[in-house]
Formats: sequence, structure tokens, C-alpha cells
Amino acid sequence: METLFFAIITLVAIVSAILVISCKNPINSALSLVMTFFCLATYYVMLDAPFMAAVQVMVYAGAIMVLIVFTIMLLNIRVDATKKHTHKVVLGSIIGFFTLINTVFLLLKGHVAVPTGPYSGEMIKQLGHTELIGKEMFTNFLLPFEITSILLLVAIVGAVILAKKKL
Amino acid sequence: MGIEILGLPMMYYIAMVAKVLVAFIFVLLTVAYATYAERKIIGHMQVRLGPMRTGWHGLLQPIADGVKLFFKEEIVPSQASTFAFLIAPLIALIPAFITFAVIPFGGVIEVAGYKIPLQIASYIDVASGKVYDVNVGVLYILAMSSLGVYGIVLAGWASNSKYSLLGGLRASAQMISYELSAGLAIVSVFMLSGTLSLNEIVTQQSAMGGFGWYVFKQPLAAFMFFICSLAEINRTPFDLPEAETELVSGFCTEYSSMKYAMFFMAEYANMVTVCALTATLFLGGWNGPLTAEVPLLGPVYFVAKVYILMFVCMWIRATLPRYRYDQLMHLGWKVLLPLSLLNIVATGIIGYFIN
Amino acid sequence: MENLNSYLIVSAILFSIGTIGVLTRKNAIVIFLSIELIQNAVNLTFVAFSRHLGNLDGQVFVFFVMTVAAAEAAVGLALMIAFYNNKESIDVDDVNLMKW
Amino acid sequence: MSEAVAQQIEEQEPEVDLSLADKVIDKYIDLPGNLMPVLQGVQEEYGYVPRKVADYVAERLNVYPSQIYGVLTFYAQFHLKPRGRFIIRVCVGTACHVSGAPRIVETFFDKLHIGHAETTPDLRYTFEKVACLGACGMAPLAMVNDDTFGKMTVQKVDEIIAEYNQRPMK
Amino acid sequence: MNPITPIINGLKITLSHLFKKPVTLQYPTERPKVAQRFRGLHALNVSHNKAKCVACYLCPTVCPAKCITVEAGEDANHDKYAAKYEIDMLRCIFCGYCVEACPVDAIKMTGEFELANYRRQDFIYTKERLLEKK
Amino acid sequence: MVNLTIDDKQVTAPKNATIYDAAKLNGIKIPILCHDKKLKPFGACRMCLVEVEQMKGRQIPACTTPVTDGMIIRTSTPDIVKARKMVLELLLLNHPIDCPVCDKGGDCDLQNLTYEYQVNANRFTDEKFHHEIDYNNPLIERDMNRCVLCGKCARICDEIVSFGALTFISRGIETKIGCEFEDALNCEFCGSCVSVCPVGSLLARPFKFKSRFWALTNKKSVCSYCGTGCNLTLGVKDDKVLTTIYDENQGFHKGQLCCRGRFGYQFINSDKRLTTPLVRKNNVLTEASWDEALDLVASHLKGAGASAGALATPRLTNEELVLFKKLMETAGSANHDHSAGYAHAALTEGFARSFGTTASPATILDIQKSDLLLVIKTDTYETHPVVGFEINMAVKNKGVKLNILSDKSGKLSKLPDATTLIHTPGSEIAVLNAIAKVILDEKLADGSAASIPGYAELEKALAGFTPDAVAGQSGLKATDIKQLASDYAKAAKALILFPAGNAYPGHNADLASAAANLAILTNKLGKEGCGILCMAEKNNSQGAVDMGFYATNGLNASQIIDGCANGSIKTLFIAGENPVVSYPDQARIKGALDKADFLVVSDLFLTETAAMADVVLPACSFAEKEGTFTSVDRRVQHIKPAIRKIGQSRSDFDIFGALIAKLGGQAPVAPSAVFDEIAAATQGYAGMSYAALGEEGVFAPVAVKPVLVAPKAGAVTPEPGKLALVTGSVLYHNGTLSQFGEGPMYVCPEGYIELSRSDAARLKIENDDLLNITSAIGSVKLKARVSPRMPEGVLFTPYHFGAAEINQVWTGAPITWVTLAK
Repeated sequence: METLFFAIITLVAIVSAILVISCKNPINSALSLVMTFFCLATYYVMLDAPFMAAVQVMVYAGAIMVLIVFTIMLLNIRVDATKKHTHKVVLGSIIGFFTLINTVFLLLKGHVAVPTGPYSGEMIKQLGHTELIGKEMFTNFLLPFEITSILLLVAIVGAVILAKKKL
Repeated sequence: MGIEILGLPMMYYIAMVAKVLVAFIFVLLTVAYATYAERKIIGHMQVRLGPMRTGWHGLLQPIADGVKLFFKEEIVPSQASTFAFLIAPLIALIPAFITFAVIPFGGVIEVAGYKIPLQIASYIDVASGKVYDVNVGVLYILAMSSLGVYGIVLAGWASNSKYSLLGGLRASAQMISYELSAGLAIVSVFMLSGTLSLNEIVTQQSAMGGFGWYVFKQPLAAFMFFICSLAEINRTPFDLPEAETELVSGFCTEYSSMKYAMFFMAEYANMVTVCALTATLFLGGWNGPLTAEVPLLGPVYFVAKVYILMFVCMWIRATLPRYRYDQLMHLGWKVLLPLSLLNIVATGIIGYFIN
Repeated sequence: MENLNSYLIVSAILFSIGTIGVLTRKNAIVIFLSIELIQNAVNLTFVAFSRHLGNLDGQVFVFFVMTVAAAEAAVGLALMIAFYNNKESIDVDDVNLMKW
Repeated sequence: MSEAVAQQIEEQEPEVDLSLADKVIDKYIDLPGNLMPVLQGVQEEYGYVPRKVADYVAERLNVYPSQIYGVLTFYAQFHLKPRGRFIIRVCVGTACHVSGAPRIVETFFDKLHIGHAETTPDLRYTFEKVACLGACGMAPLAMVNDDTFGKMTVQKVDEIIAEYNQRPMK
Repeated sequence: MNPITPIINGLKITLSHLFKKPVTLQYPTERPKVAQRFRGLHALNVSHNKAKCVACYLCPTVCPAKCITVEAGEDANHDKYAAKYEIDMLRCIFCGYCVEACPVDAIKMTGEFELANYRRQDFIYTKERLLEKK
Repeated sequence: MVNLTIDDKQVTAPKNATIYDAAKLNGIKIPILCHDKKLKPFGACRMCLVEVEQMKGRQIPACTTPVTDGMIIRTSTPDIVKARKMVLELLLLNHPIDCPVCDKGGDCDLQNLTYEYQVNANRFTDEKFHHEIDYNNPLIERDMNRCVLCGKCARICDEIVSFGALTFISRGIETKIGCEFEDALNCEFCGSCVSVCPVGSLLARPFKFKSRFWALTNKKSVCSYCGTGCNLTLGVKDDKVLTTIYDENQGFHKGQLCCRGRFGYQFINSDKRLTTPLVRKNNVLTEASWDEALDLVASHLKGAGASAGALATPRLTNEELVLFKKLMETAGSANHDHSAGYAHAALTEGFARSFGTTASPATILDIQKSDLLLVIKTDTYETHPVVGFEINMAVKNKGVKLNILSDKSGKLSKLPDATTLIHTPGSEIAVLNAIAKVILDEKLADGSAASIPGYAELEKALAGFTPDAVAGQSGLKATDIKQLASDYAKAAKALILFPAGNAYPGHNADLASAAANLAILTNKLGKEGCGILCMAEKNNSQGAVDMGFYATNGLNASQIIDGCANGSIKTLFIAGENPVVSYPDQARIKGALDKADFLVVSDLFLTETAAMADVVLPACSFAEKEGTFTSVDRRVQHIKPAIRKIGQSRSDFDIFGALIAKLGGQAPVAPSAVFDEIAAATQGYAGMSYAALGEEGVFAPVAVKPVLVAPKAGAVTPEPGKLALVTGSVLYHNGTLSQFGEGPMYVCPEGYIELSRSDAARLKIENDDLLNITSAIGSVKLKARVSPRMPEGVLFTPYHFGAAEINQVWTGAPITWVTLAK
């Protein structure tokens, strides 16, 4: 049952990922990417990380992609069907394929450590995923967390400066 | 326990389907008669009558409207992006409905010896008698409602019309802005409840004879959440995306017949959802007197609370004029956002001292 | 719970598709989308490993990645808008002012 | 004036003899300001100023016919209609009025079947009410041509009419 | 300035209105009672079996919408009468200046307000159509 | 100049001005009802009361009081306002307040003053008048109930028109304005009384109830009837000319108009106007498109050479005439002429011979400045009524002596102290020669003329014209001739006027020369108030001559007609003329036009001539086009369109331009461009432009090189038993165009024959008898009109009417001998 479900999700994820890079219309690309994000959210649920799934949908699909779609509409980009660079496509595909082979090979052949951490699926269910993540974040990773907030602030300032025509 | 499928009793599936059906039909009917009620209520508030002709006091008006929309010609503008144009109403409608999956609309009832929690995405652990549901329920709702914007934005863009596009742009900007404040407003609720599970939140409010509502502990958060929710679902006074005086009909300018009906339904379904969520988070959900003795009272209280909130929505619509766009942004970013942040800080400090 | 490898393979496939997108497309937005795809593939790996190892560090890292992605989106899109305002295009081939 | 009388006078407009007018005009034609004497002469000759004569005078003297008519209507001395042989004037001034002039006037009207400023069809009498004749001591007063009749009574009216009926027309 | 109070006041007002008796009329079945001074369709007054209008041209002169066309004629008694008197209801703004300007009280405005028609020419009210119905 | 103070304002005024004049001159308004610029002060209405300090503050009428030095006048003290209000109240006492039905409403002085002084109520009451309204004539309605007795109508009728139809009758409280014996108005219907009436007592019936004054747009124009060149203000509404509007400041004539000018405008918007081109197909005139018609015309004109001929009416503008000439040049023909070929002979031959120029060396303005007028033919008044008004005013106001030399008497003869010499028809030239002879013999002139070329020849030629000899021949007394000669010669300034036109074949080159001789011999030329004015018939006759639109190298009108008859003219283009009615000998004209291969007529109406045409082109009236007209005294005036063109009609300018373009020539763009060409090429027009013409026009100067020419006096041989028929123009009509004006046709609807009382008595003819008039070439039936003005043996008939075409009996000779039968 779960394998079947996994297979379907995988299929959808890969197809929509391919659509992202093959659609001529950026809007369609963006929508396909949203689809991919959903699939990933599903994976996260299956990996006992419902909080991650919810955040994935909220942040990626609900915020970042909306921003991108907004930009696409704002710029009113025409479908770029004018020039075709076959050699580029072929070259890119070869590199991509090579990367794929390489990565898969490395992942499969690489040594995988045995579970070391304390958190099993049952335990997560018992304690609540959100709580665990929160604890981790605000204890062990407090400094990085604060640094990301500075990163976001910088990003906001940068975006405002860039988007403004005249300062 | 009878037949089991995939380790779950048959009854589980039957109850699940029944709950989905009940919730779905409830939302649909509410949507239908919300349109009627809205026209009636606003009519009377403006010392008019509202619909009077179709059926007794116009009771059949929603059906007539539906039939009319159903039989109208399907029009797709020649310059529109056909696929996006067709899919947009669906994208708008579906999130509005699926959020209902995690909202508890009653306690646990027992049918034919089988205990059924009145929440779609939940099950009861018979052994412990504990109801398990999606433990990130609120986040789920926030995630889903953030998806509703896609329908509107797509509709605006796909129509290839300047009014529609402006409507879509306004919708996306508005929803992103207010989602933030809405999310922060309910953080204070989580801080009190310590959980994201809606079922848990409702249970926590059952104290004080069913009146331990968070609205008493977090009135500001309740108020802000409700306002932000109105903005997120484009209700007056925040209905800028379809401001008919400026944008003809905003993102749905080019829509007609069933596709238009879907947007219409989505809007009202969203209203139901938002009201249900507010009721759940702040008004004790299905809690009320005597629910323990008569479990069926739970849904009744819940529905009553939802309807009262919907009435408030309509009341606001009858009262307030539409905000200007800059006022809207001002309110969202400069008033509600700081207020919600302050609320969190205050909740944290007070909670720290109390505990 | 599927085994770790299936997630890793899915992640690898998505990563490669993202790479191909970055390499072959010229529309800056699509390239941006492809980068997002790559990031998500990596996120998936993180979460999968985190689950496999019973350690939440990976998931916390995913959190940071998302933050970075959000910042990236904000700045990147602002850049694109600025560029579009100047060139009426977001084709990366047109970003050639510094090309000699 | 009653309709019948008016019509009679209309019909009575006789064929006038223009040579009489010629005589008058020839007499004055070379004098400046000759219109009044000519018209007076014409009135003398015909007893009134017939329209045809007025037009003829206009043509001969080279003045506008309208101008002649203006002059004729301005002066009370000119008459545009034939006048009776005997002009009966009854004073209706204040003194005569209080002494009963209205009754005298009524009686004349009844007897002669004409009204004020009208002429009998046989052209014997013309009746006129006039303002003071200057002999208030004799009120009420009547005059026939140049003869004066003071202290008039209804009986005296009959007598006057009877007397003047006897007189010849020429 | 407190932004909340006005909103609450507004809500109070709307709520109180909710319980008022609606003023709406169920129009085709319930007929409105037209006010005495309502300015509806024009009518030409009649006196002695004749329109009172003497075609003085004051109404077309004063008409701000220029919707009145008058052509005067001379009748057998050499009197002036309106040989043509037309009001184009498509242009009329029902200001009532014509009634005010009329020196002989020949035109009035009736309570007639249902002026819909199917053809454009039906909106041009000729003298015959405007004559007071008795 | 006199200095005085009006309303605390220091002003100056001419010495003989009245207070009213002085105030008006200085922009101070004094209300008045009974004043008109042209009329003598009267002081009837008492609205113009003012206070004069020197007169101890008494209220005196401004319009009759002359100014004196140092006068201090106040025009609007409270007392004055009160008095004026009282005057208005008293006027309104009897005035019916029927403004809604009164056509004067909106243009009514009484209404305006009542409004201005806010006389809302009346303290007095009295019965209104119950006078009968005069509806008897179709042009002027008299409603004496509305009269305020200002007397302007009676005064203008006397002082300017000299008809005296109206006067005050029944003085006293019953005073009213009326005609003799309370008759219906029966005058010459110039409408002057209507124009000055301050209230609605006198109204123009053709305009009655048509529109309100304020709804009209005033368009200035120039009258298109006779050659006087009167300025006209057209009242236009909805592209229709509804009336003519009186403007006392307009033109030399101060807005004064004649019957046809004031009431004859209806032809502009006549139903009978042609609206589409007509082409003869299967012998029927059928509607066609402009392209079709013009292509057809162009195909016949192309390369036509001398086989093409053109006749134009002198009602066309100067620009059109020049363009018509150009069109014929493009076609290769020089055959163009107007008005039967002789109507302009007095100018083109007579004046050309005697003065070396083709224009009259005098202007209409000279009439008032002269000492003596010698009017040849009393028709002067009838052909050019406004000139007649000028003569009236000159005689009555300025004491100018008036001598008339005519074959019948007329209205001018009735003017005070006018001397009328009635000669037998056709002996004008002989009489003029006799006068010249007397001047020479009795040395009445200063003798400076002896040096002028032709003096000796003239002296010789005049040998036979002794007064005695001419007296016998002309039926005049020798002493009268001598008297006239000495009067003329001794007058310091003397002006000769005579009319010319289609109906005056006798007024030819020799008459012009004979008259010119008198002026040259006595040196009455080139000075103010002197000279000769030949008054051509149509509004642009002088312009046609100036533009050279008469036979110079080619055939003249008569020869063109002959050419049609004998086949040498194949294509004839007639613009606006109606030869079938207006040229003599109808049978000949009709025959000739029938024979012409291709006849094109452009006209406003389907005239008798147009009905014979192969192609009829609808042309425009003067109110629809732009151009210039030249009046008889060479005043060049500019007209602008007052209304849009009727139907598909086009101006002749556009028609000729289109044809020139079709023939491959260069068509001018606008009339202004053509006028610039005219100004450059025409003697006297130099320096003119549309802008420079302004509203009143500009006189083209006339340069005179006098030559004495011996005129031939054609002997008139009376035919025994026959009467002499002279033709001419009647007061109400001009050419054949006025037939389409309702006003003139109401007053004078048909042709008639006028005969003397003695003839009538002898032939036992009474008014309105239908007479059969037979001449050598035909006969016609006309109604008789017995008139005191005709001498025995002379008949007169106007020529305008298409319905009774007098040219069936009229041959074009100065006198036609006819017999009359009942």
C-alpha cells in the first residue's frame, strides 16, 4: 500500500519536475514546481515530519512561489519560443544525466551509517514533531537561527533597494 | 470488530465517508444559503427586502441562481490562456473545502457501539480513549488557505484582461500580507495551548463548564485573527481584488457560468472555513453546556457559533465601505503586524510569570 | 517508511532535472525555479537522512535552507525586476553589459 | 349706429361730381399750405368730405391720402359721412344734465330712430349730444342748426320735430 | 482619532436598521403613490377642447437638454398654436423647467413614470400623445 | 464741438447733436422707444427723460433737446427712473400683455424696458384697445392694439420711403396709426415700418411664428437681387434662412431694404430648389450622380474649341465668373457673355468710349452730396429701390433738386419740387443731345471742354438737335429742355442716374455717351456729388463687366444664340441665366436652344431654360457660398456662407473647378486664391483681399479719361394705330430670380400691362381685364392695370414672369409696337 503510494508520488514528482524545465510558459513552470513541492510535502509526511510538510507548503508553495508567480505576471513575460539552442540542450542534458548517474552511484555505493539519534517514528508521534523541532531549534541551533533572521533582514533591505527605481 | 481492511475496522471507513459527506453537504448548503442570507440581511440592514420573488420570501433564490449559472454559456476569452483559465476556479475552490478536514465539529459520538470522533481527519484510540488528529492541524489550515490565492492569481493572469490582472495582483499582495498577521495572531493561542492539534485546542477550551474560550484570554488575538481572515478571503471591507467600482469585477471579470459559480462558492466556503476556524480557536469549538451528557449538542453549538460569526461577516459587509489599497496595506503591515507581535511578547511574558 | 535509498534516488533525479534546467534554459525565472528544485531535492535528502539517523539536525537544516530560499527569492526577484525595467527582457543572454 | 343705418349710408355714398372739387383746388393750388382751405372748401361744397374727393385732392395736391385722412380725423369740423339738413344738438353739460337732458336725448332717439352722431336715412336730421353750449340759464338746451330752444321738455321735442319736418330740404 | 468607535457606531446603526420595517415596494403588484410634485411624463393642458399651448417657444429655450421641439402655426383665427410639439424622452432630464417657464400653464408633469418602450421613435412624444387625457 | 457733462462724465459732442446723440456717442445708454438713427427726432415716447441742471432739474426729453456748452445732465436719478417707470406703466395700460404669442417677444424694446425697469404691476387700470387686426396683406400684419404710438412707422414711410401709407389718425385719446379711411395696408411693402417698430404692432408675416428672435443666428451677407449692394443680415435657424434682420448700423443704407431684399429671401430654402444633378435620358431629365453629370459635361467641353459657348448670370460671384472664363479657355473657347449681350452695353461700350473705363464715375453716396439729380427713367426707383430711398432723402432732407427725364412718371415724380419731363418713348438720346446742344449754344459751361477730344465732331453732330426740333419729336416743350439744360449746367454739383438691364434695350451705349457728354461738357466729373451712375440690373453686373465676362474676342450673347441656331455652337453652358424668359424674342431663343447639341444649365431652380437642358447642375444661392460681389458703384463686398449647401447642390465655383480639373487644367483651391488673382489683374482692385474688404466692402476707384462721342439718336417711327410698349423692371422683382421669393410673389404675383387712363377710356378697358397683346412676332395675354402715371399711347409691362412671358411679343427693340384687344 505504502509502496504504491510512494511510487505514484514519485512519478508525479518527477513528471512535474520535468515540466518545470520544459514548459515554455514560465507560469506553467511555476505551477509544475508547486506540484513538485506538494509531492515533497507528501514525502515529508511519510518521513514522519508533518511539521516540515506543513512548512514546505506554507513557505514554498504559499509564499515563495506566489512571489515568483506575482513577478512573472508583473513582468508579463512573453513565451520564449524565439530561439532554440539545440546544442545547449544536448550538452545540458548530457551533463545532467552524468550528474544523475554519478550521484546515484555515489549514494548507493556510499557507506550509510546506522541510526544513531534518539528519535524514532513512534517517539516523534508521541511527543509531537513540532515540539521536537522547536526544542532543537531554540537550543542547539539558536545561534544559526538568529543569524538567519539577520539574513532575512539583509534580504529585505536588499530587495527594497533593488526594486526601488530611485532611492 | 467485524471486517477489517488494512488493519482498520470497516466501521472506520463507513464513518469516515459519512463524516466527509456530512461536512461537505453542510458546507455546500451553508454556502448556498449564505448567499441568500447575505442578501436578505444586508437588504434588511438597508431597510430593503432582499430577494422576495423566488419561493416564499425568495427562499429558492440560491437554487434559481445556481440553475441560472449552470445553464449559462461557457465563455473563454480568445486571448486567454485556456488551461490556466479553466483550472483557476478549481484551484480556488478545492483548498476552501479541504481545510474542513481538520476542523472538529463535535465530540465523540457512539454509533452502533463504535466511537466516532466528529472530526474528519482523526481517529480514536479505543484503548486510551484518546482522539488523535493531525497534530499540525492549524498549520495545515494555514498552508491550505495560502494556496487559495493561486486560484485568484491564475484567474487574473489567465483572463488576459487588465482588470482581471489588477485583481489578481491585488489578491496575491493582500493575501501574503495578511496571512502573516493571521499566523502570528494565533501563535499566542498555541502559546497557551502548547499544541497545534485543533482537537486538543478545543478540548482545552472545555474548562469552566464549556466556557474556557480563548477569546476571553486572547481577545486581541481573536479580533486580529478575524480581521486578517476577512482580508485573506477577500471579504468586505477588504474586497479589493473584485472592487467593482474600479475593476469591474476584478479577477472574475471574464468568468461566467459554472466557472464563475465556483469562485462564488469558493468565496463563501472560505467564509465558512474562516468562521469555523475562529469558532474552533477562540470560541471553544463545539464546546458548550451539557455536551458531555448529550454529545449531539456539540455539532449544534458549533454550527450556531459558525453561523453567528457568518452573520457578523455580513453585518460588517453591510456597514463598512471598502478600504483604499494603501489603507489596506497600512493596516496590514503597520497596525496588525506590530500588534500581533506585541501580543505574542505580552503573552509570553505573562505566561512566564503565571507559570 | 520506505528505505532510505528510494528517497535518495528520487532526490538525485530531481537534482539532475534541476541541473539540466539551469543549464539549458535562458529565462532567468525558469533558472530560478530550477535552482529551487535543486534545493528541494537536497532538502529531501536532509529529511530522509534525518529520519534514517533518528536525528533532527537535518530537519533543522532544511529550515535554514528554506529561509535562504526565501531570502534568495526576495533578492533574486528584485534583481529580475530591476533588470527587466532596464532591458525589457529577463533572458540571461541579455545580461551582457559586463561582457567584453 | 345700428347695422341697418350704417349700410344705408354706405349705399348712399353718391356718385360725386369731381368738378366741384376741381373748382376749389384750382383756387388754392398755387398757395403754400393749401390743404386746409381746400378741405374746408370741399366740405362746404359737398356738406362733408367724400372719400373719392379726398383721394382726388391727394392726387392733385401731391400729398399722401393717409395724410389727408389724418387731417380730416383731427379736426372735428370735417365730416366723413353725409350730414342731415338739420343738425340737432342737445346739451348734456352739468346744468342741463341735472335739469333732465338725458330724458330729452332719449326722446329724440325714440322719435328720430337714430343714435348719437347719426343721420336719418332721408338725410333730414343729424343728432349730436354736445357738452356745454354756454347757456346754462336756459337748461336743458337744444339747438337745431342755429336756432336755440331753451327749457326743453318732452312735449317741445315733438313740436320741434313737427316744425322742422315742414321745412324744405334745400 | 479613535478608529474603532466610528466602526462600532456604524455597526450599531446597521444592526438597528435590521429591525426596521423595510421601505421596499413589491413594485408591479404594489403601486407606488406618486408625490404631488413628482416630475414624470409631461402632459399638455387642455382648455376649451384645445391645447392651451400658444407656442411661445419658452420651453424649448429654457430646456437644458434641448429635448423640446416646437413649431408654431397660425390657425384660422390668425392665432398662434403649436403645430408641432414634441418631447424627446430620451433626452429629457425631467428638470421641470418647461413647466416653470410656461406663461400660460399649458404644460404640466404627470406622475407617469413607466416610460419604457421598444423602439427609439416611441420615445418621441408628439402633441397628440402629450395632450391631457380626459 | 461742445463740452458737457453726462452722469458726471466729461464728454464732447458735435454742435448740432441732441442729448441722446451725445450720450449714445459716449456709450451712455438712455432708454428710448421712438428714436431711430435715420429719422428726425420726434419725442413721442417720453422714455428718454433726463435731468439738466441748468434747467432747474426739470425732466426733459433727451432725443429732442440739443446740447449746449457746459450742460450738466443726469440720466438715471431716482426721479428719472420713477418717471420712466410711470411712462412704462402708462404705455402698458393699453398694451395687451400677449408676449407669448407676439412674434416680437425677445426683440421687443417695450418688453426689454419693462424688464429693465421691473414694471411688474400697474397702478392704473384701463380697458385695452379693441382695434381690428389687419391681416389683409400677406407680408405685413398690423395689430394696432399693441401700438405705443411712437410714430416711427409713419415717419419712416414718409421721410425715407416717401410712400406715406401710415399716419396718425383720430388725434386725441383715440389716436392710432392707420391708413387712409381705415383701409387695409396697401403700399409698396418695403417693410421699413416693420423693421423700426419697437413693439409687435407691425410684423413680417412670412416670418410670423417661425422662430424666436433669440433662436436665430445672425449672418451678415449682401443682397443678391439688384446692383445696389445692400448689406443684409440673415436670420438663420437650423440651416434655414428664416428672415432678414434689421440692423440700423449696417451698410451705407443703414439697414434700409426694399420689398424683395426684406421679403424675397425665401428662394434660398425653397422646396423647388434643385438638389441633385439631372441628366437627360430618353428625353427625360433623370437624377444622376455628380460624377456622371460632370463627366458628361467634361466630355462635351473637351476640345470643343469655338463650338462651345457660355452664358452666365451676373448673379455669380466675381470668382465664379473668372473661373467660368477659365473653364471656357480650357475648353478652347472665347465665347462668353452675360445678360443678352446688350444689357451691359452702356458700360462696356458707352462708358468705355466716353470715359475709357467700363465703370460709372460716381457712387451711390454721391446722391446725398449732390445739388441736382438728373434721373433718366423713373425706373431708377423701381430697379434699385434703395437708391430711390437715397434720392428721397436727398430731396427731402438736403433739398437736392430732382429732374426726371422719362417716358412715364413714377414715384420719384411725386417728390416735392421734382421736375418731370415726359417724352415720347425712345427719344431719350435726342433729348439729352438737345440739352447738350443748349449747353453748347448758350455757353452755359465754362468752355473747358473744348480741349477734350471729339469736341468738334460732337458740335457738328449736334447740329440737328435744336430744342425746338427735338421738342416736336419728343413731345416736350423747348423751354423745358432749355430750363433743364441751364439747371443742370448751373448746378454746382449734378449727378446723372440711369438704369440698365435686360429689360432696357434702349439704354445702350449711345444713351451712356449722350449722358456722358453732358457731364463732360459741364465738367461735372470726378468731383463729389457729380458724375454719372449707370445702374446695372443684377447684383454683380458691374463685377461681370470688371471680370471681363463679356464678348471681347468671341461671340456675344446674341451671337451665341445665333450660333446655336445655325449649328456653329454645339455645346452651350448656361450658368444661372434664364434666356427663355429674360432674353427678347422667345421663339428665337427656344429654337436656338433646341438646336444646340448639348445644353448644360447650372441653376438653383428648374427654370424654363433648365427644363430644355441635357444636363442640369444644382447650384447654390448666395447664402451658401463664398465670394465677392461688385455693386453698381464698384463697391466690392465679401459674402460668406450663412447656411450649409442645400441637398447635393454645389457652388458654381466648385462646379467650374471640378470641370477644369476634369479637362486637365489646374483648378484653384479656394475663392480667396482666385480673388487674389482678380485683385492683381483687375483695374482698381489692386491691393484688395478678403481681409481688407471687411464688412462694408471697399470701393474700386474709377479712373476717367473723358472723350466726347457723338451719340446716334435712333429715330423712332410710330406705327399708326399701334401703342408703344416699353418693358422694364417692377419694384417688387429683379430678373427672374425673385419669382422664387414668396414675398415679391405675394405682392406682385403675375405680369400685367399698364396703360394710361385715356387709353383705357378710349379702348373701354378696366382694371384686371385680360388683354391680348399682339406684336409683329407674337402675342401674349396679360391683365390690364389702368394707371395715372402712364402718358397716352404708352404701355408698360414688367418682364420677370415665366408664367406670362412678355418676350413672346418683345423683340429687343427699345420700343415694341403692339395692338391691344380684349
